[in-house]
Formats: sequence, C-alpha cells, structure tokens
Amino acid sequence: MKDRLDFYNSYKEEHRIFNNRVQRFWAVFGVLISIYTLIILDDVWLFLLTLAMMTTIGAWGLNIVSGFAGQISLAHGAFIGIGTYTAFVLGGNIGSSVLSYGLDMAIWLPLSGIVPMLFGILISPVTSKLKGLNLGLFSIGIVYFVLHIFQNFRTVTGGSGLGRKSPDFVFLGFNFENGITIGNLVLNENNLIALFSLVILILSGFGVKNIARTKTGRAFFSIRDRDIAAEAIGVDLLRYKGIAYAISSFYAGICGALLFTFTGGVEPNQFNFVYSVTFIAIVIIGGAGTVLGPLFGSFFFILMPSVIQEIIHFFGLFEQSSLLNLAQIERLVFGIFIIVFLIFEPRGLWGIWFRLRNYFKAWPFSY
Amino acid sequence: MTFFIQVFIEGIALGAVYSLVALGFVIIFKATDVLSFAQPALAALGAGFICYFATEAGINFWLSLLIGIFLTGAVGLLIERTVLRQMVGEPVFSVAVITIGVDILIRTFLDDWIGDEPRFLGDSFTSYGNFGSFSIGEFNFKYLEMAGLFVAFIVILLLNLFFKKSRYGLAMLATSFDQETALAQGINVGRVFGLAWFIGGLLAAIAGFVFTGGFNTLTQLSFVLALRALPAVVIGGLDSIPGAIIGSLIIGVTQSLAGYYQYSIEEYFDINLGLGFSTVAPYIIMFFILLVKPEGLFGTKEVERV
Amino acid sequence: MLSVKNLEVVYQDVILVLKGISINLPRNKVVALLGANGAGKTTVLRAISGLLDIQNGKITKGEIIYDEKNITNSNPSEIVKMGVSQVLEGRRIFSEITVLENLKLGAHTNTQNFEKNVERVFDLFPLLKSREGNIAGYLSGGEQQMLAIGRSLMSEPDYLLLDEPSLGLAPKLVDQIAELVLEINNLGVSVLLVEQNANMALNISDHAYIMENGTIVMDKNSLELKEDEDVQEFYLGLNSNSTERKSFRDVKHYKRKKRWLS
Amino acid sequence: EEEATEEVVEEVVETLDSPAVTTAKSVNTDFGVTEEPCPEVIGEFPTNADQAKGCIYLGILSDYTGPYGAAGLPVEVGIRSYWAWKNLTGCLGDYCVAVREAADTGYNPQKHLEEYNAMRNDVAALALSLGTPLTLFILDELDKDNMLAAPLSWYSGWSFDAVDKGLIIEYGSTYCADGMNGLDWSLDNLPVDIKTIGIVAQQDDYGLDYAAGVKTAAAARGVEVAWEYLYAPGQFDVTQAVGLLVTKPVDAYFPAIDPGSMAQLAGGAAQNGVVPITMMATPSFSGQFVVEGSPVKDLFESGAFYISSVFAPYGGETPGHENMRNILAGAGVESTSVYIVAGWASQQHISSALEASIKGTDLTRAGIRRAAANVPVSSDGMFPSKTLGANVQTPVSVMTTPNGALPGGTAILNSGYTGPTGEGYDWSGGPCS
Amino acid sequence: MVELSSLLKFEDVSLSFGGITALKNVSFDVKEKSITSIIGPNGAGKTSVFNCISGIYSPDSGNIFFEDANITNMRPNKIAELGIARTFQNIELFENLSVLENILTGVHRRLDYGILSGLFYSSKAKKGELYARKEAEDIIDFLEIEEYRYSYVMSLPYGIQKRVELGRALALAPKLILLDEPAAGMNNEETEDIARFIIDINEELKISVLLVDHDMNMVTDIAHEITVLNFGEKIADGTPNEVIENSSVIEAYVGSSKK
Ligand SMILES: Nc1ncnc2c1ncn2[C@@H]1O[C@H](COP(=O)(O)OP(=O)(O)OP(=O)(O)O)[C@@H](O)[C@H]1O
Ligand SMILES: Nc1ncnc2c1ncn2[C@@H]1O[C@H](COP(=O)(O)OP(=O)(O)OP(=O)(O)O)[C@@H](O)[C@H]1O
Ligand SMILES: [Mg+2]
Ligand SMILES: [Mg+2]
Repeated sequence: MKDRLDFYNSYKEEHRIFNNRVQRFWAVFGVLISIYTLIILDDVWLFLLTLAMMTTIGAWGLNIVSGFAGQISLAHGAFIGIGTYTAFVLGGNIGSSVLSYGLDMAIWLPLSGIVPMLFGILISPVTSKLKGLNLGLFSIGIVYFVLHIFQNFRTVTGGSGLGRKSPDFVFLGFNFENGITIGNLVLNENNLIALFSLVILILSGFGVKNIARTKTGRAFFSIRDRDIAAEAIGVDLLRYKGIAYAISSFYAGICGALLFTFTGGVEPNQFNFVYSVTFIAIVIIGGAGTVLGPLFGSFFFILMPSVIQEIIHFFGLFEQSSLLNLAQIERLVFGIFIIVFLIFEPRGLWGIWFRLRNYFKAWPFSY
Repeated sequence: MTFFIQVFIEGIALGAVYSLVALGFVIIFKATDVLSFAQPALAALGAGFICYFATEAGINFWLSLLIGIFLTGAVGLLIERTVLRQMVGEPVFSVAVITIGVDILIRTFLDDWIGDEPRFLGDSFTSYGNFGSFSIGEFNFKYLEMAGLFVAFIVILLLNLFFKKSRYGLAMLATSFDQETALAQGINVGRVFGLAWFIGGLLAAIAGFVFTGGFNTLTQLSFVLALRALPAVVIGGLDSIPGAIIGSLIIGVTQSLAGYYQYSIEEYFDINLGLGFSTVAPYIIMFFILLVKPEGLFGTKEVERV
Repeated sequence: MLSVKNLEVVYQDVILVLKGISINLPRNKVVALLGANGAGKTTVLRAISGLLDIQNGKITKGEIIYDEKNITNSNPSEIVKMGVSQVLEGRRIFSEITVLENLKLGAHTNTQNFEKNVERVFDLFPLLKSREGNIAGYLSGGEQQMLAIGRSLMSEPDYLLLDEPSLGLAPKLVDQIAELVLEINNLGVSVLLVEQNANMALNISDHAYIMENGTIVMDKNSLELKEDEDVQEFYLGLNSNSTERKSFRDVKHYKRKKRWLS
Repeated sequence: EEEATEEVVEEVVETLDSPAVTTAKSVNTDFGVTEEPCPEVIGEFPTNADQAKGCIYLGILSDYTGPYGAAGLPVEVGIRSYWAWKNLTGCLGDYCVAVREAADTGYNPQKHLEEYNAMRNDVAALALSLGTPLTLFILDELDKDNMLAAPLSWYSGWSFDAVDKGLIIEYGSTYCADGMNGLDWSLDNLPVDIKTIGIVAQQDDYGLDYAAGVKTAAAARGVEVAWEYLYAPGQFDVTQAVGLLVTKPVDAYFPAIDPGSMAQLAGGAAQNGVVPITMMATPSFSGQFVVEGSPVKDLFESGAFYISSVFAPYGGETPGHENMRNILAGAGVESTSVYIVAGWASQQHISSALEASIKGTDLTRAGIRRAAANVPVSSDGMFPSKTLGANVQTPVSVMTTPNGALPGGTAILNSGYTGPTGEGYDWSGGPCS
Repeated sequence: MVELSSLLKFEDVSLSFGGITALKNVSFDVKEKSITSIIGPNGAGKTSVFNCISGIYSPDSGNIFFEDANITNMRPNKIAELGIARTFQNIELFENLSVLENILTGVHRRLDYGILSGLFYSSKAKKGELYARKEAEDIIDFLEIEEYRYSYVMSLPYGIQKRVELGRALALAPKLILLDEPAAGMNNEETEDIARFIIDINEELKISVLLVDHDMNMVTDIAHEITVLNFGEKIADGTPNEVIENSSVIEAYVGSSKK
C-alpha cells in the first residue's frame, strides 16, 4: 500500500515534519481552529481543553522515558509533584503560611521543569541499573517515598490533607486575570491561559517530534527495543537513559506547574501511586511510543467523562436508575471504554487513528 | 526483649495476611506476565461477598466464607473469559491498563453496595477469648491473625503441591515467557490464564477476608490495604511463590517494627521520620533489595544472551 | 495422512501470503518444503498447527485434513494432542528455565511416558544430558536447536513439523540431524521438513515441494528434483552442466532471475 | 462598624417578620434563578416543587468515589430531603428550590474546579462543596462569583472572613471546639482521673483541628499529652496506633479518624486488654458500631467511649431533629447517618440566607452574599440560635455516648456543652490549626 | 601475499561461566583488510569470542587489542566508537523501527550534534540528519533492500532481516565488522548474495571482516584465514585449505560423511 502523495525531490523535503502540502494545510488549519476555539469558548469545555493540553505535556514526558526509551516509570506523578511545588514555592503569593517567593511566571515556569529534571538526572545512575518491570516496580517505591516527603514537608506543601494554594498567572509582569481587549474581542483569564497552554503545547510537541526524528530519539528507541544491540552500535546506555529521564522530568515539571496553578491548588496526596498509574494509562490508551498518542490519550482521559455525562444527560439515560447514581454510571462507562478500546486496538487510540488515516489515504482504492 | 518478640510476632502475622494478597498478584503475573491492578479490588469484592451472605443474606458465616471465596474465584474467571482472553498475544502493558478498567468496574459496583458506613463481616472471631485474643505467657495472640497465618500456611502448601504435582505450574511459567511457544507445546494458554485468574480470585477473597474480618471492617477504602502488599511481591520476586511469602514476612515485620519503634528512633537520633513512616518503610527495604538483586530475592533472573 | 488443501492465508486482514497451497504429508514419509525467505513456508506450518491466530493471521480459504478429519482452525492444544508437533523457527526455547523443564513442557500433552521419552531425547542428544540442569538460555545456538527438537519429540507426535532444524548447526550436526530425522521417521513419525539446506533436505526426503511467493512451483519426488537444473543451480549451488560446486567467490554482481518465474 | 452590623441585623429581622408580599417580578435575579418552575424529579429524587412558582437552583460538589465517598450519598439525601420538605411546605416566597445533579469530584481539586466551572453559571449557591482543601482551592472563584457554599467540614477556619471571605457557611461547632470541650467534659464529668492523654489524628483540616483543640485544653488544664499519632489520610497503621496505646498507656485518648480505622483501633487495643477513656471526634464514630450483631457493640457501649459532637446527631432531642426524623422516615430513608443531619442542617442555613434575600428583593448572588453576611438562622432548635456570617464561633459541643438502642446509635449526655477552655479561649485569633 | 599488520589481537583470552569454560587461552589475530573466520562446533565459544571483542562479556584473563588500544573490559559503546561493528547470531534488530530507521541508528556514532541541537532541530542537527540519511540510503542501495525501506523489520523475511542487520553494522562505518552466522537460514541462492556482500564489504569498502559461519563452503571460499575452536580451545588455524584438511578439524567439526 504505497502512499500516493509521497514524492520528494530531496531528503531535506522529506525530513520536514509536515512534509507534504496536505499535511501542512491540516497543520495550519488545525492551529487556527484551535486558536479560534480557545477564543470563543468560555465555559467548562474551555477549562477541560486547557486541562487536556496541560496533561498532554506530562503524558509526553512519560512517553519519552517509557514509550520512547522503554524505561517503565510508575513514578511520573512524583516528578510532576516536584515541578508543581517548585512552581508553588517560587511563584506562591508572599504572605501565605507556606514557603513562597512571589516570583514571576517567566522565572518559575522554566525552573519548575529544571528542578525535576535535575532530580531525574540524580536518580538515573540508580534507575539505569534496573530494567524492564523491575525498574517499574522500583519506581513505585519512588512514588511512595516522594509522597511521604510531600506529606511531611509542611513548609513547602502545606502538609497532607491540607495542601496549599497556587501562584497566579503573572507572566513578565502581566497578570492574566486582567484579560486583554483587542477591538471587540475580549479575552478573559481563561482564554489567555488556554492560549498560553496552546503555545507551550505546540512548543512541547515540536520538542517531542524533534527528539523522535533525530539521533537522540533513535538512541532511545534502540535502548527500548534491544539495549545490548544499542550499546553495540555505540549508544551510551547510562548517558541516554539519563537524558531520557531528564527530558521526561522536565516535561513532567512543566505539566505539574501549569496544571495545578490552573486548578488553584494542590494537596500532597494528589501525587499518589494512582496518579502515576493514570499517566501510564493515558500513554497506553493513547498509544505508547508515538508522538500523537499521548495527546489523544490525554484528551480522552480529560474529556471523555464529561462527554459521557453529556451523552447520558442528552438522551436521558439511566435517569431513573436506582442501582447506581449518575456519577457511578459515568465511572462505569469510562471503565468500559478503557477496556473496549484496548481490546479493539491494543496500540491505543493512535492505532485507531492510524488505521483511519491509512484507510483515507488509500481511498478510494481501499477495499 | 519480650516487647521486641511481641512486635515480631505481630509482624509475622501481618506478613501472613500480606502474603495472601501477594500470592494473588504472583499467580496472575506468573501466568500472564501482567501485574494486575484489579487484584486489590478483587480482594475487597471477596470481602463484600462474604459480608453480604453472612450479614444481609443471613447465611451461616462459614458457609458464606466458602461461597464468597468461590464466587470471587468465579468473578476472576469471568474477567479472564470476557476481557483478558481477547488480549492473548498483545503487549503486556495494554493488558495491565485493561486491568485498571476492570478495577474501575468492580469498585463502582462494590462501593455502591458498601455505602457510607463501615461493614463488619459477620464472623465471630472477636468473640473468642478476650475480644478475639489470647495470651501465652507474656505474649498476646489474636485468633484472626493466627487463623490468617494458618490459612496462609495451608494455602502455600496447597499451591506448592499443585505446582509440583500438576503440569500446570510449569505451564503457567511457560505461558508467561512466550505464549506462542507455549501454544506450540500444546498448552492451552486460555485455560492457563483462566486458572490463574480463578486462583487469583480465590486468594484475593481469602486475603480480603483476613484484612476486613474481625474488627477491621470493610469500607470503600479497604482495597488500599491490598496495595500495601506490593513491595512484598517486588522484594520476593514477581514470579516466585516462596518469594511472595518471604517478601511478605519481611515487610510485615518491617512495618510492625517501624510502627512500634518509630518514636523511640526519632527520639534517640533526634530525627523526624514523618507521618505514616511505618507504611513507607517497606519501600525503603525494597529499594535496597532491588539494588542488590534486581529480580527480587527469588525472582527468575532474566536471561540476557546474544 | 496430513494434507493441506488449497490454502489461503492472510495476515492482519490485508497481507495475502499463501495463495492456494496444497501439500500432502503421507504417513511414514519425510516431505521437504523448500523455498526462499519469505515464501511462506513457516506460514504453512503455522496454519497446520493452529498458530496463526496469535500472529494475527487467518485462513481465508482451503482446509487442513488430518486422517480425514478437518482440523482447520482447531486450537493448537487439540492439534498437539492429536499428534502434530511443530518445532518453531528460531528455536524458541524457554530461556529462563532449565533444559529438563523445557523437556517437561514438551510433554505437556503426554505425561505418561515422560521418563522413556526423556531417555530417548538424551540418547539422541547426549550433549543435552550433560546440560540437563542448566538454564536453557545460556546454551549455545546449536545446543538450543537440539533442545527445541528434543522438546517437540516429548509429545510423541505422529507428524513432526520441523521449521529449519539445521539453522545454525555445525556441519557435523547437520548430518546428525539428517540422520535423526530418518531415525525419527523410522519410528513411525512423518516429518514435514522446512529447510534452507536443500542438499540435506533432498537427501533425506521422499518427496519435496518448492514454494515461491505463496504458491507451490514444484512438486516432485526428491530424487527427481535433485536432477532438475534450476534446483541444482539455485538450491544446490551447482554449476549448470557440471556437478562441480561453484565457488562463492565467482558469484556475479548482476541480479539473477529464476527461470520458472520469468 | 459594630453598630452598622447591628443595624443591618435589625433591618433584616424586621423584613423577616413582615409577611411575604414580594412578587416574582419585583425580585432581582441573575444566575441560577428562573421564572420557570423546578423540575418535578431530579434523578431519583422528587423535588415536590410547586409548578406555579419560579425556581432557585443550587449545586452540589460532592465526593462519591474518593476518600470521603462514604459521606457523599447521606449528605445528598439530607440536602434533598430538606428541600423536598421545604418545597412541600410552601417554598421560599415565589420560588421553590431545586438541587441540580450532584457532581462527583472524587476529592480531587482539579475535578472540583472542573465541576464548579461546569455549574457556576447555573446555580445561585452551592448546597455543598465537600472538603476543606478543595473548597479553599476554589475560594477565589467563589469570591469572583459571589457564590455562597456549605462545606461538609467543621474546620475552625470557616469562622473567619479572612479565611472564607464570608462565603462558607458554618453550622454547629468546630472540631477545634469539640477537642477542647471533649477534654474539659471528660475531666469534669467522668469518674476517672485523667492525667495523661494521647491523640490519634488524621493529618488534615479535620484531625489537626481536633488535635489542636485537645492540646489547647490540655495546656489549660495541666494534662500531659503523652503522645500524638498523626498519619496521612489513607495511611492509618493500626499496629502502630495500638502499639502506642499498649506501650505508652494513657488515661484517655482522642481520636479524630475515620470509622473504619476507629473500629480497628478500639478493637485492637481491647485485644491487648487496653480500654482507656476514648473521646472521639464526630466523624470517627459510626452508628454501625452499635447495631445488633456488630462485634464492637459491647466494647463501644462499655462506658469508656464518648463523642464530642459538632451538633446533635440523628437522635437529637430538639423539635428540628424530630421534624427531620419524621420527614425522612416518611420518605423511606433508613440510614441514620450523621451526614444526613449535616446535609439537612446546612440547608437550614442556606435557606435562611435565601429567604432573607428574597425579602430584600435581591436574589442575585451578590444579594445572597450580602444577606448571608448577617442573618439569623432558624434551625428549629437544632443549633444554638446564631447569626450567619458574624465572625464568631459557637464553641458549643454535644456530648454523646454510643448506644445502639437509639437512632443514630448515640445517647446525648449534654446537648449544649461549653467547657472552661472554650469559654476562655480567644476565638478571634484565627483558625486553631 | 604481503604481510599485513594486525588490526585486532586476541591474546590468551579465557572466559568461563560458573562451571562452564567458554574460552580457554584463545589467541588469534585479524589482519588489516582481511576476512578472517572462526569456525567450530556448536558451543565451541565462537559467539563468546565476539561478545568479548564487542565488550558484552569481560574475559577472565587475557587481553584484546584493537589497533593500538587495549579494549579488554571497555564498554561496548566505546568499542563501537573505535570502529568495531557487529551482527548477532539471533537477529537483534530494533523491531519497532523501520528498515531505514534501523540503519539510521547505526549512524549514531558519527553524528556529533548535541541533544539541545536535536531538540530544536537546529541547522546543525538538520545537516547531520541529512548526512545520516544519505549514508543510510547508500547502504540500502548497496544491500539492495530499497523496497523494504519503510517496512517494519518485524514482519520481514528472515533473510532480509539479516541483511538489515548487516546494514546497521555497516552504518557505523567500522574498520572491523564481526559477522555471526550471516548465512544461517539462507538457501544457496541467498547465501551467494551474502557471500557477495561480504566480499564487497571487504574489497570495496575496505573493511576487515571477522566471520563466524557454519556454511563451510562459503567460509572456505571467501575467508583468507580460519581459526578453529573446539570446547573453547583453539585446535587449528591457517588458510582455508590447511584447515579443511586438518584431521582434528574434520573429526570435531566437519564430520566424516562430508564428501
Ligand atoms: N505475523 C506476521 N504479520 C505480517 N506478515 C507476516 C507475518 N509473519 C510473516 N509475514 C509475512 O509473510 C510472508 C511469509 O512469511 P513466512 O515466515 O511464512 O516465510 P518463510 O518462507 O518461512 O521465510 P523464512 O525462510 O525467512 O523463514 C513474509 O513476507 C512475511 O513478511
Ligand atoms: N552468558 C552465558 N552464561 C552461561 N553460559 C554461557 C553464556 N554464554 C555462553 N555460554 C556457554 O559457553 C559455551 C560457548 O558458547 P558460545 O555461544 O560462544 O558458542 P558458539 O561457538 O557460538 O556456538 P554456536 O555455533 O552453537 O552458536 C556454551 O557452552 C554456552 O552454553
Ligand atoms: Mg520461516
Ligand atoms: Mg554462536
């Protein structure tokens, strides 16, 4: 099944991310549509889209270390937590009862990626000694250990069961709360945060794609598929596992900082084992080891419960059910979705998308 | 010293309970190479069944216990037949995430039934002796815990016998290594999976009873206790039955020692180990053991040859 | 008799690999199945032993008959129980367990004569006996191949499907395997032998098929096949019009084409 | 400033006394109020709404699937039953009240905000925002929207406008006051000489608040706190807690934990022959402990166990309780959970605020907020009479003891106790913990 | 033949696993620009020799020199960087990657742009990638696997997989390439192709080859020198003709039935 559109005059052309006219069209179109959507919406869907975008960044991080480099991490939540608290401490409003410096987002956002990154590098000599599932299990220990510290480090985290509030979105002195008015267009805080997330999302996405298509990514893939062979072609395992952890934790930190700043605050138990497992689920359901998979997975995870809710309401399903209440039914349907999707396509949503794309590419010659 | 021994006994008893949960994880892992996230939910479900029959349906407790255990095994089998059977030959991580979906299903129904108040399981363990405990010399023992220890012992013995005598023990292992090759040996992979989930269900229910029986109540959060057995599985080695037992005893004793001595240690060294340190301590042990023996104490070492 | 009739197999719903293949494996015979890489030989074996499913493959046409019984799409464990045993390509031993445990697994469907069968395997491969308690994954390539064959004999099959048994074996051992196949055959086991070592395969087989691209292109008595010119040139590496082996140094750069394809 | 408030109080009281004459049209409304009638049924609950009247919508942010999932249903039942009754008995002026579909936020701040966003433009107030930290996290948003909310927590911080911006309704005492009263009452009323005590508490708003109260009283009364076992929610280790009770014996201990852990703790200690005086915070106890067939029934009824309650439980002996019990029994509700009382009682307070704003003809959210800043609450005796919004605590606890024969499983020993510590405490200083 | 200098010196190497002796005082040389072969029965230690050279096993004793460097106990990736590439007996390709990507991974050691450069796809990275692609395409052309360029290696026929693995090794632009049974599982025709490739690699690309294979016809046809191992010990070495006549070699390895 050859792709009829793939004619290139040079490798340079082929090596572009969007390497044909159709793709370029869809990319530009997609971005414009996204911007438009994020501007006109101002309701719970805007909120959810923003959450999904932020979550995607974290999922990409996990995908880099687990999907790309094959280093199973059940501790992603811990890194997200470290990033979150870096942001909260640096950006938190001075005068609150917990450690806060009231700095600008331009400072705390990058640092909230860098601090977990350093932590990731720090533990990588230990983690790179372990492989496969053992590594995954070791990382469960990391979750519990870091969680224990979060729960007890009250000056930073506010302590277990209490938590602390988030900093404000103040970027280079501009407070998002003030909104922007351009002509008749009024962008309120939520629109601004959403647009800001879109920018970060696109930047992160290019980062992931660039990793995937350059030497670093190939080194990751080779480690994932066969580490001994990877070494035999000159890949320094220690170094590249370290790099994988570093990049992954950076993404995790940025995700945490944005996500919890957006949602107003965080309580340490948020970063528990289940939270880390959720990210694994997001990546697997979306499609591990692919660039778009984690994006699909995040949107599925964040939007699906509300979509289910809408559907149930719209059709008035289960309204009179006495067995379970609506919240429970939503959860139930969500669980069933996870199962059914993965049975149908174990490669995740990306796999489904891939099939569809191939179908339409071959169209009308498909059979 | 007596105090230390008493603490130690408590730890062993705790370990016995964990070992039942751990064995459930191990059996399923042994056959399917998958760490089942649904195992804690199955344990709580088992307790739920027992509780329902013994208290709401008013059936004799011991009969309820048996029904509950077998029903949970059947649920395990059902899950395998309907969901996991579809995933033969698929990547283990997708399968693991599917078990998350299963966990959601089970707990949604279970939580709804458990409701807001803690539930007692209707056993009479607490009516023996002094609120269900007895002493020998200076040492205090609890009937339920001792029963747990005893059951764990019996279960281990039975499992051991099963794996030694029946060809399914080895078949399970083979299936987890390489499903295709196992099939080529004439092993009915589906049956092996079903068996593993069935046994996994039985074990989960037994464990579920031991940690929610007596005073321990079944609540919507009971399943969390099963997660505490995770480091035990890891320490012992994911696919090793003796490993699960030794691992459980290690973390049982660790947790118990850490619990009893936390404040003394903190005072003595003038440090702060933090809230809930006793439940984190097993993970610290786990760190060290994994660093020295990455496959766990008794786990099968991965063969790396090119 | 084990026969494959007009078989079509598709992988992943789209890749058609077998395009109507018929093969007969009579009782007590050795039949060879030759063909280039990717011709579909392994797929034929998988179809017989029921292992297509796990590979995402499907039989879309045709049937497989075992002594008049239609076993198309039966599940592998039934097929093994009936007496068809496949040695997978690439050894596929269970690396993490011992040699003896591997043999035990081979006897999964047939536990009665375990002792006797182990004895027999060890007689055939004395090297394995000395490694009995070793972890199989650390055996050398050849040793693993022996183990794989030995393991499949543990179920006392009537039909043995061997997928490239000589792969990676030293010449001396290849000879031994050849003898072994005959020996097994003498015990009443029919063998379907998929081989790249055509010389060896044609020497020991009664009948041979040659596959290209999912179809059978030749179907002849082995002795006759050995005399075929194309077979001599492409499968046996003999210079045309002489029985001299041509040197590998003399092979030309230009792409050669098989005559029967053009 | 004081005077100004008083004036407002009088004004409001006056309006309350005058007969309701306002027509629907004359009332200002913005979000969550419609001239259309309320739906007759929401989910499985009838609203009993008068179809000739308008509708005020309230929202619920609850937890059905998280750590407080146990409280979700009973509190909802309490809330809905209250409004069903209220609607049946004439609604509020020209409006009936309907509580929208409850949103499950699973005790997750992200979900909490998400669900809040989903409903913020459709409700006039929140009938429930479950969880102290969660409510604190969305407080800025509530502030922006002038959204009044009832929590399901008795955190001492809610008494201070500095903490809750006057938006979170307090009802009953606080865990902190309960802690103080618990110790004071034990010292003064129990025949045991209490010299040393222990504390077992969940480290969160609830446990820490209770512990703080106990410690304050201990300091004031010269009692030694021998040890304090704090644990992160979900990490209760019964071995450790029992270990402390056994190895460091105390005369009394003060648990602020969840009922599941409480049963294990009390049972485990008893197995070791240790049954000290136990003064529980409200959420530690469950009526299930003392129903027939419970293995801890005898233990809890042994006379060593007490509860320092934020308000009188299900079996309370006030006309308000009586009324509530009748109505719930009529609706076929079997549960006697304390959360039902909480749900019911919280709505009495919201109801008072809504009523006041209807009378003030301003049913906008800003109007409701203004009304809530100063309005007397009619609770039919369920609570000591109080005025909503004033920056004061009512450190009045209800002392009870387990008793399976009574509804809710508790017998009231003192229905309005304030000990010397609470009496003398400076309640204007801010939250206890 | 002109005496060539040694590229690789395997000196007195011993290796054992638990009770099993895989190599016992084995020594041999690989001359520059030569094809050297190691043969021996199964389990003789041939693959172990490869694993010692490429750093996957560390010998119990003895030394291995490559050019002037002592590479005993060096990390495999360092050894690869010095210019030793290899293929594996049981194909070890990166199964989730396409043929092209597999070969591109081989170019890894020759790309010198940094991580950040890659992350932003700077002009340096772009140049590097284009270079890598060109190199990979040359190899694809050379091995005649153009039609499989975008196929995932998992589903390729065995023979093609072997070729891809060879391609990945070539992508390192090595000075020495170790081939572990490249012709195993090939029919005669395909073996001819492989033989041709090996000769071309040696003669055109000027890469030294160390070859292990059981196809005696091929080995004797194309190797310049042969070392024979049996039970971890060297039992013979010399030119193909010398070795093939050696009676102990016949006895241990070739077998008497060979015509
Ligand atoms: N699981 C699979 N999914 C998709 N395609 C497959 C699969 N297995 C094999 N194929 C394709 O089917 C064709 C036939 O493969 P098969 O393995 O049967 O060939 P073979 O003759 O045994 O080759 P070899 O000599 O290399 O073993 C090949 O082109 C191969 O790429
Ligand atoms: N990692 C290991 N652990 C234990 N034993 C090993 C290991 N690697 C090799 N061996 C043993 O060392 C011996 C030599 O093995 P090696 O793989 O080098 O043989 P080989 O000559 O390549 O054989 P073949 O031609 O069959 O591939 C064998 O007996 C093998 O079992
Ligand atoms: Mg094949
Ligand atoms: Mg070898």
